[in-house]
Amino acid sequence: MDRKNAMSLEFDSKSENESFARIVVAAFAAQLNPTIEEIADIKTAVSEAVTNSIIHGYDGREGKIVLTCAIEGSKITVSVMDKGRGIEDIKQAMEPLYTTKPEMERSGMGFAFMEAFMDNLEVISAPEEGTTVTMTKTIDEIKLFS
Amino acid sequence: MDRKNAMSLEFDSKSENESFARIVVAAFAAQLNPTIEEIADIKTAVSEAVTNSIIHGYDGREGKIVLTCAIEGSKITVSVMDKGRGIEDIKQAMEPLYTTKPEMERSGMGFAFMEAFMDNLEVISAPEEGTTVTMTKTIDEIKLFS
Amino acid sequence: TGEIKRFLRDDGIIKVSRSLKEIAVKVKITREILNNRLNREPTIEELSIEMEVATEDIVMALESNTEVESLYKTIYQ
Ligand SMILES: Nc1ncnc2c1ncn2[C@@H]1O[C@H](COP(=O)(O)OP(=O)(O)O)[C@@H](O)[C@H]1O
Ligand SMILES: Nc1ncnc2c1ncn2[C@@H]1O[C@H](COP(=O)(O)OP(=O)(O)O)[C@@H](O)[C@H]1O
Ligand SMILES: [Mg+2]
Ligand SMILES: [Mg+2]
Repeated sequence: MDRKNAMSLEFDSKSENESFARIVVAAFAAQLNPTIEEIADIKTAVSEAVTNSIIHGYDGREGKIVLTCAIEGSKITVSVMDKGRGIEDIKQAMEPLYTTKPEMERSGMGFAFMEAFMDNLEVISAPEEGTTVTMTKTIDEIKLFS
Repeated sequence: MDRKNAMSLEFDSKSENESFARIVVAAFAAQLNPTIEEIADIKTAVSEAVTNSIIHGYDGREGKIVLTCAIEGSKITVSVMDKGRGIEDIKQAMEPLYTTKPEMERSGMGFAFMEAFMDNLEVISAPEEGTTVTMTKTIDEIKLFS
Repeated sequence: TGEIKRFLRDDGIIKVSRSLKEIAVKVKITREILNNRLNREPTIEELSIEMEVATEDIVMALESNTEVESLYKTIYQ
């Protein structure tokens, strides 16, 4: 397949947009004819990234989040960007169970989930500048021929 | 309700993105708790606008389409923008049955559908600059109290 | 990786959604039931509560339904 497609979505940092962002990614990924499980994986990873931008990046304040998706062949690249507070020590932040908001549910497992559900995860961040999380996943094509 | 929310989506002028744009708008509008019929109305109007940008605006060539949605109270405003060939005579283009591509299905009824399914329709266009179609619809709230 | 996923699913944190076609059929039926009960069109939230399916899955199912229907039309008209 030499399919190519791209989209970019900007939305307000509001908790009701977490579900919205999930559907947008699922609807875009649908072109790759994924299984329900593959869609669930991508949606989970996107939820974690968007929630992080809302609760850590902007800490409940107003701000814009940019979600981009690109399809190349059978690979989808999803990135979530905020211009929020940023992360000081990325390596530490990505450690399972590490969290700066221990009062929340599922604490400290967001990055671990993104890594588990996607093939690749990259985090770029700088304090007071913001954070960009980029994830890729290749959708299994064998099912097309089986 | 004093709800407020906004999004902006940019995507490639490709026919497979028509269905994608429909889902995005439906997912965003879902916050207003519409009926399935109201969702179907909005999706039909968006389909017509996006199809116009793809087949008339860019005439099958590559280009970017920008879809924006804004919610204010119980009103949703949807706009579809392209930087394609534009429209010379907007009044004439909006007349039912008028089409410059008579070989296509449902010819000349796109703008008529947008007007029928939404509360308000505004078209801004200039030759060689592009076209922006803005539509609004208020989602019935009476149902919430019955 | 496989293990963490399995753990989450077994735990019910991640529910694997039903097929969209299945939801689409259920929407059709539930819409009629609620229409009769309420004497008006149900809202998407009312459908979601009645069906115990997330509104986002209903939104996706509605689109898959139109695709099925339009495909049906092209083939059989
Ligand atoms: N977008 C972001 N902006 C600022 N800080 C972030 C962002 N995403 C993650 N972090 C930091 O990384 C930590 C770990 O994130 P995560 O693994 O998702 O766990 P949790 O969200 O449960 O704290 C967070 O507690 C936070 O300090
Ligand atoms: N985005 C656009 N860019 C350029 N021309 C457009 C655009 N949208 C509509 N038009 C013009 O307006 C006409 C009427 O549009 P419409 O009512 O949707 O009917 P149809 O698409 O069937 O031709 C089109 O035939 C075309 O000439
Ligand atoms: Mg997190
Ligand atoms: Mg048209």
